[in-house]
Amino acid sequence: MKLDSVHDLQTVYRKLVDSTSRPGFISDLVPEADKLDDTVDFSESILLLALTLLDPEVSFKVYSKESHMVSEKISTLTYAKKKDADEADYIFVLKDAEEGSLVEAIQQGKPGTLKDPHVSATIITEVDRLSDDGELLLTGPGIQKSNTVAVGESDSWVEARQFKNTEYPMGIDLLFVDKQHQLLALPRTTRIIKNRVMN
Amino acid sequence: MGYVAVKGGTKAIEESIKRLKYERVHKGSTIEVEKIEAGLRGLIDQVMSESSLYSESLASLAIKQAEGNPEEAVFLLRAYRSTLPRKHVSRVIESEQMLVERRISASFKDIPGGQILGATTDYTQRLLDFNLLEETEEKVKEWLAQFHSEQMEANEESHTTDLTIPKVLDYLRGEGLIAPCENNDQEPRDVTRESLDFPAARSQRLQVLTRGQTGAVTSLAYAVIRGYGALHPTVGELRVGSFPVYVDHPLEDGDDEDGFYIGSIKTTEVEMLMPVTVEKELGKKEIEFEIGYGICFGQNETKAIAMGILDHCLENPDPAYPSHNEEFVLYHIDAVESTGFISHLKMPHYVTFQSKLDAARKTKTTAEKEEVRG
Amino acid sequence: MKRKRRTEILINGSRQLAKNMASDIEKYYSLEVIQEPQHGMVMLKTRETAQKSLFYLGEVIVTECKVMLKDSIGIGVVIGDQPEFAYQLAVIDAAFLEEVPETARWIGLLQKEESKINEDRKSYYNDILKMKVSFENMDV
Amino acid sequence: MNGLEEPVLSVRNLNKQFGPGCPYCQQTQSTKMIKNYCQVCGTVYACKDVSFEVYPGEVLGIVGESGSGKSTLMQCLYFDQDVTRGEAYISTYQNGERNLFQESAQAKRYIRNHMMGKVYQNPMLGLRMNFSSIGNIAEKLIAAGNRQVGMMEERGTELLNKVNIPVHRRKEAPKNFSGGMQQRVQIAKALSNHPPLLLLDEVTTGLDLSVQASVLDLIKSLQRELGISIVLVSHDLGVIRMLADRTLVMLEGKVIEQGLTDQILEDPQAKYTQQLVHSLL
Amino acid sequence: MNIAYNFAFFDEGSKREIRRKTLKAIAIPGYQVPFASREMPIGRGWGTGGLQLTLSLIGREDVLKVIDQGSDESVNAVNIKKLVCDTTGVEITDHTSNATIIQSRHRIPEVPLRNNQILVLQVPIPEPLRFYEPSEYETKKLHGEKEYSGAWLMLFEQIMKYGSMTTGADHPVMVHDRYVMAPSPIPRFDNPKMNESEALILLGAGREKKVYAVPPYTKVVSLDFDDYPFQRETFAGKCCRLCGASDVFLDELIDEESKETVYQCNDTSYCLEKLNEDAALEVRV
Amino acid sequence: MENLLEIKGLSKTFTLHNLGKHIRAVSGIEIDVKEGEFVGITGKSGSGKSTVLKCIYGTYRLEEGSILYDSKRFGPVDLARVSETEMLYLRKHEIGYVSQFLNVMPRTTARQLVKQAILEMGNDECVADQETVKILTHFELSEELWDSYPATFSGGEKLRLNIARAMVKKPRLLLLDEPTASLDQESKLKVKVLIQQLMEEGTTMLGIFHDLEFMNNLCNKEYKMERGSFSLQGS
Repeated sequence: MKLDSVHDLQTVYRKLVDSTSRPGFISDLVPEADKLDDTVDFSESILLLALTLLDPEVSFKVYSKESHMVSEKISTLTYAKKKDADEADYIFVLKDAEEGSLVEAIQQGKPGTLKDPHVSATIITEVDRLSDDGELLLTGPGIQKSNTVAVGESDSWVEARQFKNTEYPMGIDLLFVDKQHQLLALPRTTRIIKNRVMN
Repeated sequence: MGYVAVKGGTKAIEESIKRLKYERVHKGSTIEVEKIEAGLRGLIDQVMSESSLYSESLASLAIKQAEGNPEEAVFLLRAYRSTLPRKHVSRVIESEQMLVERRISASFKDIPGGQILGATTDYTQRLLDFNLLEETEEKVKEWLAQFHSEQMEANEESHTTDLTIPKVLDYLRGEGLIAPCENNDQEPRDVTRESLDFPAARSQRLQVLTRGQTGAVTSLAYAVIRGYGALHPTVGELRVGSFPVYVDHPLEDGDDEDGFYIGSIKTTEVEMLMPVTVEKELGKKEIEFEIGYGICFGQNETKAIAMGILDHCLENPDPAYPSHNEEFVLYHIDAVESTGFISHLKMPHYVTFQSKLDAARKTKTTAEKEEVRG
Repeated sequence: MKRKRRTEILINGSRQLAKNMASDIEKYYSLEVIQEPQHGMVMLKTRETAQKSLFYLGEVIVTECKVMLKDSIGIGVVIGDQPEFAYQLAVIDAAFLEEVPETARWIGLLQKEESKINEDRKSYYNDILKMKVSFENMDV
Repeated sequence: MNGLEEPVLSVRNLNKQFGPGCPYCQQTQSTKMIKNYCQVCGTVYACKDVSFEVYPGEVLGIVGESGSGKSTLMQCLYFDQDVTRGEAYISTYQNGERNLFQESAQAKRYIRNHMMGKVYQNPMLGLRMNFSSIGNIAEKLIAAGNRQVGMMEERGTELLNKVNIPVHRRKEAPKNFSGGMQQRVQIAKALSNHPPLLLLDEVTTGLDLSVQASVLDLIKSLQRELGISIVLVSHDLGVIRMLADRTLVMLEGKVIEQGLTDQILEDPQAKYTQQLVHSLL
Repeated sequence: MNIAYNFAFFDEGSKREIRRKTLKAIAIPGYQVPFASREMPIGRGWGTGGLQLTLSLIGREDVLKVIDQGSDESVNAVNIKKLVCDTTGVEITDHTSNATIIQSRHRIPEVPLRNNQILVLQVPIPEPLRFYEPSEYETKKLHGEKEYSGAWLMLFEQIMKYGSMTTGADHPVMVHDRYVMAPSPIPRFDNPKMNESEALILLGAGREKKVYAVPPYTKVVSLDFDDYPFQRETFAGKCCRLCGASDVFLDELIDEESKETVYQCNDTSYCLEKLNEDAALEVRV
Repeated sequence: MENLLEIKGLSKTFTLHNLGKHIRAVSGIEIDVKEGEFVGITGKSGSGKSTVLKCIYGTYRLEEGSILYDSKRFGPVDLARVSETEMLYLRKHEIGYVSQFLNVMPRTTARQLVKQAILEMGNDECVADQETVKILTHFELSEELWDSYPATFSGGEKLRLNIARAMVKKPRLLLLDEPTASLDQESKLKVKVLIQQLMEEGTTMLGIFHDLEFMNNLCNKEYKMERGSFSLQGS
C-alpha cells in the first residue's frame, strides 16, 4: 500500500492536534506508518512527521549517527532547508543519536522571542517506548487534572526543558515517538513533575 | 417524525445564484473569453496586477464570470492562486533586461535612447470614437494587413539592429546626484507565505504595493502630492515592456546557461525622482535625488507612478501623515481585504447586536439607580 | 546547445518546430510521463532599481511536465496554459540530456529558427523607434 | 560601610550611542568629534560611562544643557531606549542582584509598572489624552495589579485632589486641560502605585512661572510625604536648587561633577558648572 | 483548461503552513500566531480564517456542522458548507453532538461540546487591544511584555462613563493567565463556555492573518474587576416561545401580528432537538 | 574623642576658571569645640568666618585639613571626607545650620515647614501635627502666620521660624551664621532666649555673630578671625 500524501498526512496532522492539545494523550501512527514504502532506513513515524510538517519554507536539523543520510532523505522528500540546531524550526533526535543529544537539542533550540514566541523550535525525538502510565506527572493546559507518562528515556532532559522554558511564552515544544509508532506531545505549557511516588 | 429544520437559506441561495446567471445572459448572447482577452487589455492588466497572478487567459475568464467587475474578478483569481502549487522561484529579473516598447522621462527632454511613446492613450484627445460602434472583424483584419505592410516598407529603409536604451538613473548616479548603491542580494520576504510584521522589510512593502488596489494606491499617492505628505516627485523614467523569465533546474546546480527560459511577462516600471536634502561631512547640506520605485503587471502607468510615490513615503516615515505610515498604507490598500471586510457588514450580526442591546439596557438601569441614589 | 538558448528559441519561435522535434523522439523511443502537464506558479523575483534590493513581483501561471527517456528526466515548463507544448519541451529536454543522435541534427534547425527570431526582433526595434519623439527644431 | 541604607537604584557605566560608531570616533581623543557627535559617521554618544546611586527618600538632580544626554539617560532608565552598555540595579527587584538592562522586555515592563513612575516633559508621552484623568491614574494602578474599581476611583480622586485638580473634572480627558493641569495629572499618575523610584524629566519646562512653582511645590511635598526617591532632570538650576538633595552635572554625555546640591551651587568646581551657576545669579 | 480542485481546496503546501501555525497556537494558548492566510473563494471578513482552519483540519471521516448567528441555515453558513462539501464531500450535520468539527460565527452552541470535537470560530478582529492601540507593532509589543493595563482600562472607562461595563460581544478574556484574547464576537453569554472546555477551540482571522487557540481544560477568565464582576447577558424570566428553554441565548423578535416582543432560541438546532425530545416524551406519555 | 568637633589645618581655596584666579579664603584654621559648649567666631566681614561654617556643613569642599566630628551614629568622622549620603544623614539628624536667610520652597506654609521637619525625623502624621502647634507656639509665632507663606514674614519672624525648624531636630551641633545680622533689638533678645534654651537642652553651638554684645554671657570660647587666619580669644 502506498501513503496518500493528502489523506494520510491529514490523519497524521489530526493526531498531532489531538496529542498537542491534550498533553499525555498518546496517538497511534501505526495505520499511516504501515503505508510507507519499506525503503526508509529510519523510523517511519519520524518520516511521517517530517512529511506532515516540513516543506521549503522551514528548516530542520537531525541528530543521529546517520544524520547525513537522514537529512538528505528528508530534504529530498520535503525540500526543507538544513540548518544548525540554533536556527532550525524542527529538530529531529533519533534513537541512535549520541547520548545527551536531546538535552543539547533543547539547549540549542530557538525559544522564540517575547514578541514572536511561535518562532521557536519543535523537537521531535525518538524513544524506545512511550506509555501513559509512568513516573512523569503532567499538568497544564489540555490536561483535566493531571496525566502521567513514561518516555523510557533518561530524564535529564526534563531539567533542561524546564530551564529552557523558564520565561514563558518563550520555549520549545517536544514531540516523542516510539518504536511502536506512538506519539506524545509536550508543548511548552505542560509542567512536568518527576519521580512521582507510584501507588 | 417530529419537527424538521427549514432549509430556507439553502433554497434562497440556490435561487439567487440562478438569478445571477440570468443577469449575465439575459440579453441572449454571451461574450467569449477570447474576445475579452483580445479586447479588454486595460482591465486584464489591472486584474492581473491586483490579483498578483499573471495570466491573461485566466484573468479574461475571471472578468467574464465577474461580468466585468474588477473587484470580483480579482477576488476569483486570488482564490484560485491558493489552489496552485508554487513550482519555482524565478531567477532575478533585472531592470535592464526589459524589451522596451514604451519609454518616457519627464525630467530630461532629450535623454539618451530618446522618448519613445509606444502605445499610449495620453494623446488621444479622449473624444468618444463612434466609429467603434461600426467596427467589424473584417474591417479590423483589413486595417491590420495594411498596418503590417506599412511597417514592412518602412523597415526596409532603416536598419536598426539594436535597441539599447540606457537608464536615466545610471546617468544621474554617474554624476553623483543619486547616492551610489550596490546590489543587495538579501532574500526577499514573501507576504503571501508569512504575514506582514512591522517594521516591514522593503521587500514586503514593495510586494504589498505592487499587488495593491489600483484605486487605493492612486488615491493615497494623490493625497501625498496634493499636500498630505511631503513629496514633490518627477517621473525620472517610465518604461513599458516585457521581461524574459528564467528558472533554474530544480536539481542541477545552476550554471547560468543551463536554466530554463519559460517566456516573458509585460510590466510597467517607473523610477520617481524626489529631491532631498542630505547632510555631508561637517554639516554641509546638498540636494540630491532619491528614487521611489514602482512596478506592476501589464500596462498600468498610474498605478506604477503612485506606487513609486508611496514607496518613497514609506522609506521616509513621518508621523504627521498617514500616507507615510507603513501600517496605515500597507494594511489598507489590498483589494481583497478591503472589499471583503466592507462587504462583510452585509452579513447578519443579530447576536452581537442582541448582546450590545443588553449592555445598553444595563447602562439605563444603572443610570436610573444613580438617579434614585443621588 | 545549452538549455537556456535552446528554450529561448523554442518558446520564442514557431510552435511547429517543437512539435516536430518531439514527434521525432516519440517515433523511436519509449517515453514515460512522470508528471502530466500540470498548472503551477512561478514566483517572480525582481530587483528594484532604487536600492537594488530584491522583492517578489507576483506569480505567473505556468504549465509544467516531466518525462523520462531512458535514464534522463526532461522538464518542460512554459508560461501560460500550454499542456502540449510543455510536454514537447519536456521530451526535447530529455532528449538533450540523454544526448540521443537526433539532437545533433536539431542544432541546425534551432540555429535557423534563431536567426529568424533575430530578424523579427530587428523589425520590432524599427517599429518601436517610429514612436520616438524628435526634438530637433530646425531642419538644416 | 556604615550601615546606612542601600541605594534604591544604582547605575554603573551606562553608555548610549546613536549610530554605529566608526574607527575615527572610537579613539578616545578623536579630532573628528564635535562635542559628542562624530562628524564622520554621524554617531552621537549621548551618555558616556554614567554612574550614580540614588538612596531611599532622596532627590537626585541631574542638570545640564540640552544635548548633554540627561534626557536620554532618563529614557534608558525607564526602558524607553535600550542602552548600548551598562548596568542598573533596583534594590526592590530580585534583591538588587539583576542588571535591569539585561532583563527581558516582559520583566522590564514589570519593573516599570511596579517599581517606577515617570513624568515626561511632554504630557502626551505620559498620558492617554483621550481617556479620563481618573482612567489615566487607574491605568497605572491596573498595571500594578489593582482590580478594584472603587478603590482605584477613590485613590485617583484623592491623588487628583492632592495635585489640585477639581474633583468634578476627574472624568474629563486631559486633552481638555491646560499644560500645568496635564502635568499635575501626570504626576498623580506616576505616583499612584507608590513607586519607590520616580523619574522626572524637565517636568516644569514650558510651563508659566507661577504654574512651575506650584508643580515644584507639589513634587516636593509629595516626595516628603511619601518618602519616594526621585531622579530629577532639568536644565534649570533653580528647579534643582529647590528640589534636589544631590546633583550631577552633565556635559556632552558625561558626568563632569557631582555633589550635594548646595556644594554644586555654592562651590562649583568645574568651569562649566561655574558658568552655569553664575548665569543663575 | 481542465481543472480539478484538490481535496479541501488548498494545495498541500498551503495546508501544511496553516497546520504548522495551528500547532504553535495550541502550544501557546491565546497567543495570536501570524500566518500567511491564503486567499479564499469567500470574502475576507466572511469567515476566511475559520474556513482555512476547517479546510486544513478536515478529513474524509469528519462530520461538519457550520453555524452563523446560531443558525445552521444562515446564508453564510450555507455558503461555507457548500464550499467545504464541494471540495471534500464530507458529511454535513445540523446536530451538534454528531459533528466532529463545528465551524461557527458569533456563537458557541448550547449543547456542551465533547472531547472528540473541535470548535472553529471565525474572528473578524483578533486583536483585543486594537481599539486601545491602532498600531500592530505596538500591540505586539504589549502582548510580548504582558502589558494589559489597556484592556482593563477600556473597561474601567466604560464604568466611569456608564456605570457598568458596556462590552457587547467580544468581551476580552485572559487565557492561561498569560494572554488577553479576543474570544471572537461571541456574546458574553458564551464566554464561560471557553473556560475548561472539553473540546479544543481554534480561532481564525483570515483578513488579519492570525490563528490562535484555546486547548481543552485551559483557564479562560473574562476580564473584570473585583467590585464589577463580569456578567452574561440576562434573559431572566424569559424563555423560548417555541421550545420553552431558559438559560440559553435568546433572539429578541417582534411578533408580526401582535407587535409584541417575543423570544426564541438563537441556537436553532438546539431548539429543534429540544422540541423533538419533548414531542417524543409526550407521545410516550 | 575628647571634643565634639576638632578642626585641624583647615584651608579653603576657590578656583575661578573664568577669571583664571585662585582665591585663598581661609588657611590654617584650628578649632576645638567640646560637647555642650557655645563657641563664637568673631571678625570683620570678609575675614572668612562663614567659609569655616560652610566647610563644616559640607557646602564647601575642602582640599586641606580635617574636620573631625564625633557622630552619634557613625562615631568619629572627618566631615571633609564623609560621603554625600552620610553628610545628608548628619544634616538631617545631627548638624543644623541657621543663617539669616530662610531658604524654603515658595509655596509652603510655616506650619508645613515645621511639620515636614518633624516628619523627616520619622514621626507619624498625628504626632507631627501636635508637635508643630507646640513648637510654633513656643517660638511665639502669632497664630495667623501659621498658614501663610514665610516669604511674607518679617526678618525676626523668619529667623524664629528658621531656628524653630532647626530645633525641632534637636541637633547635636548647631551652626549659626550671623543669624541676627538684620534684626531689631527686640527680636534679637527673643532669639537670644531661644539660643539659651537650646543650650540648656544640650545642643552644642558654633556661631558667627557680628554683634559682640549679643554674645555676652553666651560664649564659652571665642575665636577671632583676621584675613583668613585665626586666634583663640579665651573663654
